Amino acid sequence: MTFNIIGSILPEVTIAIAICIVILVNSLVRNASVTLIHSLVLFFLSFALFLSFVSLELPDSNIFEGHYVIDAFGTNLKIIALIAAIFVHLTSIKSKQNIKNEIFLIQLFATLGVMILCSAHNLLTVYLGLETLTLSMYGIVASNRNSIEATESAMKFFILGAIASAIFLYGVSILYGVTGTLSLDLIENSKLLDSLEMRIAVAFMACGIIFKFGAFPFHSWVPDSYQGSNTTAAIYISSVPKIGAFALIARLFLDSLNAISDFWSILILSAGLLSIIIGNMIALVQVNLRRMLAYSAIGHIGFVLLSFSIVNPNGVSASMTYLIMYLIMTIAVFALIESIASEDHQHIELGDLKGLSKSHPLIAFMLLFCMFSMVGIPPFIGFYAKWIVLSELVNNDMIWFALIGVTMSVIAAYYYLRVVWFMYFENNDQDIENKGVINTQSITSIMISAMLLLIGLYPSPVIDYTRRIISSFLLID
Amino acid sequence: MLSLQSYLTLSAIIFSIGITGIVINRKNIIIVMMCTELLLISVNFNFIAFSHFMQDLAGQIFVFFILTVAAAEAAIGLAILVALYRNKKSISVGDLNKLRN
Amino acid sequence: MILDLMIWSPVIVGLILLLIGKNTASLSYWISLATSLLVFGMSMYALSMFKTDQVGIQFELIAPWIERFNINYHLGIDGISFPLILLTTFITPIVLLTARTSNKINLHQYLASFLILEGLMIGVFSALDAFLFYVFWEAMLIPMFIIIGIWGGENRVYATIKFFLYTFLGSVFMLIAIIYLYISTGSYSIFDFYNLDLSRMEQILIFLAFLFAFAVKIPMWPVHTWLPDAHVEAPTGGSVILAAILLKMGGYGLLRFSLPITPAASNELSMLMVALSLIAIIYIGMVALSQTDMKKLIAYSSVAHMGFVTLGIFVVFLNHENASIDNMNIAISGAMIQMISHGLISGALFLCIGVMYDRIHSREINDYGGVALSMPRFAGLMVFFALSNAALPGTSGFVGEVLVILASLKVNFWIALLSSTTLVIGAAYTLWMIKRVIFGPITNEKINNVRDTSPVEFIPLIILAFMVLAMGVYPEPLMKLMYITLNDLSELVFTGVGL
Amino acid sequence: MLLEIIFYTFASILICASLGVILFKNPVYSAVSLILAFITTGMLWLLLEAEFLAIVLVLVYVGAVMVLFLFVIMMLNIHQEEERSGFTKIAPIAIFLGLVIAAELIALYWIQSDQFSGLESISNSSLSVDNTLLLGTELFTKYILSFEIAGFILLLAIIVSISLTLRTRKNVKKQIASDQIAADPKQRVRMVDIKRGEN
Amino acid sequence: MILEYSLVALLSPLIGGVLAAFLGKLLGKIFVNVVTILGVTISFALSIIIALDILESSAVLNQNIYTWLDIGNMSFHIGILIDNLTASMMVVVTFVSLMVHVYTIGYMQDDPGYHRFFSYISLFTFSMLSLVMSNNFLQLFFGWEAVGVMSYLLIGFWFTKESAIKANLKAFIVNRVGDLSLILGIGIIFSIIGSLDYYAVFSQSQNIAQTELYLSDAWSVSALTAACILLFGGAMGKSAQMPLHVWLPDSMEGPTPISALIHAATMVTAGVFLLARMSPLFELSTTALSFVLIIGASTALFTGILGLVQNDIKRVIAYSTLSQLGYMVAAAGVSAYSVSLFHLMTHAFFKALLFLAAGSVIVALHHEQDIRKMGGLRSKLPITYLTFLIGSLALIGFPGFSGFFSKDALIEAIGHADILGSGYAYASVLIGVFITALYTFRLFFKVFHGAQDDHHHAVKESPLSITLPLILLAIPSAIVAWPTVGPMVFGSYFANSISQPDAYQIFGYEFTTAFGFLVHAFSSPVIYIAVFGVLTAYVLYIYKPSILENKYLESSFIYRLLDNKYYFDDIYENVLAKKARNIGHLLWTIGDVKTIDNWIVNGTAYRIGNIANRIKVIQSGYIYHYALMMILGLAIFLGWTILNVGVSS
Repeated sequence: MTFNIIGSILPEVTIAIAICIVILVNSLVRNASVTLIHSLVLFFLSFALFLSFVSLELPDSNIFEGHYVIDAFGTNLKIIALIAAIFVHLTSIKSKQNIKNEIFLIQLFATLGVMILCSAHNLLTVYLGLETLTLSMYGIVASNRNSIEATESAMKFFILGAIASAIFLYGVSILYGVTGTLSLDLIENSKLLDSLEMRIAVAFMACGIIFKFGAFPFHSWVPDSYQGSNTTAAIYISSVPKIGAFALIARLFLDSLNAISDFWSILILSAGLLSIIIGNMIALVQVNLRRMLAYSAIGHIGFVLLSFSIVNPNGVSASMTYLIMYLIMTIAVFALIESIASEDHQHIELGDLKGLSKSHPLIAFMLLFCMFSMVGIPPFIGFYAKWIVLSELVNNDMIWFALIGVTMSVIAAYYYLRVVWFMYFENNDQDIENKGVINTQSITSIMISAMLLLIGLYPSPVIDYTRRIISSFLLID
Repeated sequence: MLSLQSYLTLSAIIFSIGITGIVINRKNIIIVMMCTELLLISVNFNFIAFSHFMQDLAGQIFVFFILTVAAAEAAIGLAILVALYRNKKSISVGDLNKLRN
Repeated sequence: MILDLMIWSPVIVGLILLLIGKNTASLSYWISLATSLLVFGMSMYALSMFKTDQVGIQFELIAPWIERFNINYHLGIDGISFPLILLTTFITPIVLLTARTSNKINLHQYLASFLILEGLMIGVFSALDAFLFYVFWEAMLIPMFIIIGIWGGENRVYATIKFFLYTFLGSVFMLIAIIYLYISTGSYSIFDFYNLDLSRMEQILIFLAFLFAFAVKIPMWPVHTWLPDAHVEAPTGGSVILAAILLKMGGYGLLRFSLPITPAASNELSMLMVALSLIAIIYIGMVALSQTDMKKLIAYSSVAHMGFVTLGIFVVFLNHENASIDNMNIAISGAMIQMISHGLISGALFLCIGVMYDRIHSREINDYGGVALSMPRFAGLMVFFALSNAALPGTSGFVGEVLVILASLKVNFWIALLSSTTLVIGAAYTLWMIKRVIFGPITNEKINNVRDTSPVEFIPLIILAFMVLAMGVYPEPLMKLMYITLNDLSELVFTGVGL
Repeated sequence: MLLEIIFYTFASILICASLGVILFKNPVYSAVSLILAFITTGMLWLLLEAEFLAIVLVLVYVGAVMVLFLFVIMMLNIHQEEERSGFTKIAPIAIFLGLVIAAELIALYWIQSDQFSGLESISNSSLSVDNTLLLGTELFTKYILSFEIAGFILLLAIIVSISLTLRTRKNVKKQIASDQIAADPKQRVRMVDIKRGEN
Repeated sequence: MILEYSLVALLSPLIGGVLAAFLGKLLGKIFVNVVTILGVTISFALSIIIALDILESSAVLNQNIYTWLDIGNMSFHIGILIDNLTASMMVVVTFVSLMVHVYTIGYMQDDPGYHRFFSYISLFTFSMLSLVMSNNFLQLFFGWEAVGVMSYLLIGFWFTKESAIKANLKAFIVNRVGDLSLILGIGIIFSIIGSLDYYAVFSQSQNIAQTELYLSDAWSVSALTAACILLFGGAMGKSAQMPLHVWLPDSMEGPTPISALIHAATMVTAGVFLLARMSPLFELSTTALSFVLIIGASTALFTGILGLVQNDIKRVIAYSTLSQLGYMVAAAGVSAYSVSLFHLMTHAFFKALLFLAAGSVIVALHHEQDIRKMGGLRSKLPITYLTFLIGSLALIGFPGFSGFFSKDALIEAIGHADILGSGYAYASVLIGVFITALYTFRLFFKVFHGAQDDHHHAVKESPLSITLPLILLAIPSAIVAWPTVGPMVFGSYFANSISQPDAYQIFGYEFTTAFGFLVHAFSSPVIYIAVFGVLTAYVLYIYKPSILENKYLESSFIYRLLDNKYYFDDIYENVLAKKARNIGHLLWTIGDVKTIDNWIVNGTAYRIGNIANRIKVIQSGYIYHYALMMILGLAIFLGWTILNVGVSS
């Protein structure tokens, strides 16, 4: 019995063990090199990934008194999260850097938090998973502790995060008061599901969830922390935590509160729509590359939420498809930026990209892929993401939202193209020499960028995959 | 007889005070952090009240964990604050605007 | 299979060149030229296999792509798309051939962009799945964006962003329309769309959504303003491709999508379309009169000439009493021929301007004069193309326009009268330019010292001139290629309209 | 009746203390206010028969967290009042919003709800086991997973706090244990040939 | 056999021209001369053969050569139609062309564009032949535009001359206006008949006549009248009828040989040919005929008057050409197509002669064209003088010369007409006769007689290549009418190609012989008016030139009106052309740049940027703003929830 339980949560256990080992290594081994830490982290992440694949075979089960659930949906999300985390780690490999080893440790905590969120089936577990994630994110953002920007953004993030988690908790408390239970299964069966109290609780919780996604109006932390932290941190917080948020919204709202989906879908819808509009509009006038990407991320998340608010399996799987493709794009973009950012020059303004096509031709070319993908130009995956969401919107008589979405995409195209324009159409006044240093990091970032095109040429697997996961998830419960 | 509503109302008032405090505060960050503690108190209040009135222990357990996490959160928050202060020599809310559009 | 090869071989060669061509400009040049010629050879082979007496799609190829949405990798050609593919495969080697006439940074990228563009353009014309069509349609923007942006003139950034945003804005609405059609039919196949029974309102909305995309590409007034900018800033090759092929996609789209899918809306909105076409012909013609930049002038003339395409496509619906399949055939044949012919002529004119620009580095008409003295061979060709542009009988420029005018006379005298003013206006702006540039005394001493065309410049022009002349003197082979399909289309549309 | 008096007294103090937290100009006062609020809260929780949590609140919060707060305030020496510009501009909106949210919640609790008014306050004394024992039992059986996660959260907090604030000052002599352990005689002692006559 | 002959006749100038164009520079002048002249000679010889053959058999050849375009039920062909009309046009065209070719050898000797010129005129000959030999409207239009282009190129032959390239542009544009009308006329016919073949159309001409062309719901006109007037519009352009005549005088900027070939003998008569060719249609519409008559007569009179005040030797002849074209068109207007064609033929000879002779003068005087600087050249240029005199006499219709027969017949025909406007036309042409004589002999006297000018010393007669064509042209100018007037005007020569009322009815006179006609003519006023005109010229320019040295005359309104050519040029250039460019500029700057680009396109972008700049302040960097935003969001969510559910429940 016990072994079965442990067996079911082996991926999480692996990460937990990894945390302990890394702590030990980091403190006991004299001058533990980055490479060593990296290798350890990578090894454990890959091992956890492997175990997750193995546990796909396991039958669905509720463990820890129903606080934790092992099902295909959760495991698949874990797999995605782990893959994302692995890529993030790969892109952080840099020969020369002043990033402290702790950041990788804290990232492990965050990954653990996401994994807990993927499987949590009790509001308490959800809360703890969420806090594991959130607290680690504070640490990640602040990890560049000697930088004013990093600490400032971490401080803001912390305050806002604390407010958000308090708001979320307030919702949970009312939910608890209404239903008398913390278990997601039992909430579903509550007779008061359709009451006003319930809706108030859901509204509170929705705020918390939207904050985690980083969507309007709970988005304020996103630009500051993307810009303030170093790129390694930005890659992480822009990618993996979104999966946790998705798991959260899926388990809590889609599954347990499906009965009042017509209520919460409107909250999610409005947040999504406003995110698309506000995010893209503000991104237009940004000069800092990471800040611009942050706003663009808000816009992308808007699409995810918009599609999620359709609620039916098609809509949700479209939302998940968008999320996955967004992850690939965002990791690729940040990885490329990371690989051109020098140590003393972390804050890349658009102007710094001038002449990139000459100094780093390959990186520039891949960044071009990314930008067109973000715009939503085929055959890159960004297009399929947009298209599948638009399809579902049109299919569900939300054609006006689709029109707003595409219009904003056109506006968004401007600022994405600006990146291309600076890279290719402007010449750097100073040095025009090929600095194309090929290192592990560049190779990784190029690999990921190439995925944009490759998946773009044959997107069926991703589309079918999400569809399968979501439909199994919604049918089981 | 004290009704559940009394407790909930008290909690709601504290929640509002906390949330207002965050916004109107122009002093230093540390007070903002105290306000978030106020928010948590109000949440805890809710849980305990519900727990008591419904005779269900889960609420109290939840509060226990909230207290734990809040302590951890406070530690992290203060650590960030200290780091910030070292860099900026100020923790005034008004000075915290290097990052903006 | 041959379509597959035609699409993907230039794309793949292009990508390879991008990656490895850095220090081998000369080799890349020959490789790219060889590839494009190979594609041209393939299109010739396809021409030899093409059955002109057969209704429907030939060289069809279908394979599942995204099964969940019933999207197929579905290619095929018929009499509408094949001539345009031939145009593409014909123009691209010419553009590549002239790629080295002026110094360019990163030549391999330039060549690769054109190769990729070629593949994608062929893809647009041969895609029979609306989704696939859209993918090609949009993907094409990327190389074009790059071409104008990197190798363009002073103001290239503005032009290229404008070009991109304009066309992108146009096409996203088309995407929504395509999705809507998919939801109605459960398939992305264009031919399934044809059989759809749409309500009046649906038709109109879908028509407008498609129209926006196509109108920008054609470009129709008032969404044409990207074109002069794009043309002016684009490098010669870019202008040629833009004028010769990209603009044709709009017309192709109207014939492939708008007419058969939404015949009733086409019928209902024909007044609007004809009005816009006439505005394009007259208004833009007048605007062209006042241009001082040669490329701008030709760009505006492109808009005016493309006005005949849209006029030809929609004019027949205006007068139901006189509408007949025959007249429709004449009108849309005119539109098709006009597209091909405009592709040849405007491409050639842009090449000519490129030849001059390479020497004098100016596009201003005022900087020229007396080019005929120092470059007689070139001047002769330029005058020839200018006259073709002014729709001189015996050149291809005449055929399309006269057919459209003849068809519109059957519909309404005034439309014909207004459209045929292009004979005067077109001649005025083209020959006015010729007068100032080619003729006259030499005012700019730089012109004294220029040499006449080199073989690399001369050969493409002479080939184009031959084609223009051949099409003007004997357009029947081209017509034969298209007739069955066009007739089929006319019948389909007439049934749809209920005539 | 007594309960009501106690409740309202403490509730008033709590509200005042909360207001104090946000209104005092000196952060030390705010902190002390917050301590007061915590203590009051503990009192009120006792009313709700959550003895363990009440004590934990006072012990952990007042005893540890708030001391930490005060420590930081003292350490950073930030007791003086800072600028308050722009206060008037945004404050009315904030206060209005606070009132709106409070009103919304109170309206929810008092007007709409059958759920909240239907519950009666029942004394725990009927149960044979005391609150702390019950909590403990639950915590280590049903909530073991949560407990473990909480442990990790605390670990996380430790690591983050240390990594953010630990400074190895330069020019300060101190013992580095790992270096000492790793010390190797070969590196420490250098055999030098001293040539005669050079010194 | 005729088909092959005609094909060869058609294509040999083309081949010659193309060879000269592509290989001329390489292989030299001799080669150019040989290929082009050979081409035209072959063409001429075959034309003669064809003409003789058809004279004998009267068999019309109507043969499609290939299908140009085939759209379903409708086909457009390229084909050849040989009847008497075509045959005589071919002879005239190839003959004049041949003469001009020969003449050019001497005239253009030192020009750097020698081979280009030969290539152009050969190609022109081809174009003109394809125009006249066409058997359908489309091909007619081909030829029509092709001759226009060749004319464009030839007028601008000296392309470094600003005036030349201005003139050629003007010529092309004005012609295009006519062509626009022509294509619309063709289009109307096509839209009714569904075919463009002459015979198919003519056989169904009644069909057209019965069709109404709706210009609006309420307003319809007869399709036939509309088509005819539009077709005539084309003719007005090519044949330079008022008000589209302005290009012809300016076209004298081109080398003289082409003034003779294109702007006197062949191309400008295409309009007349068109009228004759379309006679089956025109005959069905008196309205159209009246229109033709009035335009023609006006041109005949008013452009002739302009010839009086010109001082450029070629321009005088050009205005005379205009006037003569007016005569021809007017004759067509009274259905006397055969007379019109007859005048066309005679005019081709004597006008080409006059031009070439003028060219000879110009060459002799080293490209001096101003007649005020000429005088007394009679002795220095004897051959030129003589031939010029013959031409002039033919032009004014001096009895016995070819021009006499044609012009007299023509005036007679107009006099006998009774359609609308015929009275006006008759008066016009009679006054025209006087004017013609006056300006012709004004020119003649001023150039060859009068005081000898000192400017030109080394004046000597032109070489043989120039004088030979003069002589060869002088012969037909003098005598060609004698044998031809009978069959062409009064006989049934054109019966297979022209539909006109019986020739006798036009004149009310029985023709016996040419001589009889000559005698008969003395009973009409024409001869006397002409002689009076010559005398007036003698008095004014030789006997008492002082009459004209009158200050008052030069400042008079009429003089200014004439000097400015009735202000047509001013109106076209300063009003129409300039306005068009101004409007274009306005449309561009206001419509395109300001409204569409700046206001709509960039304006939208700007406004979006503006909005973005406004929105971006929400991210002020201050944490309380961020918090406020969150709380606002929360409050709205809660408020909405309560309101929504509260209201619904």
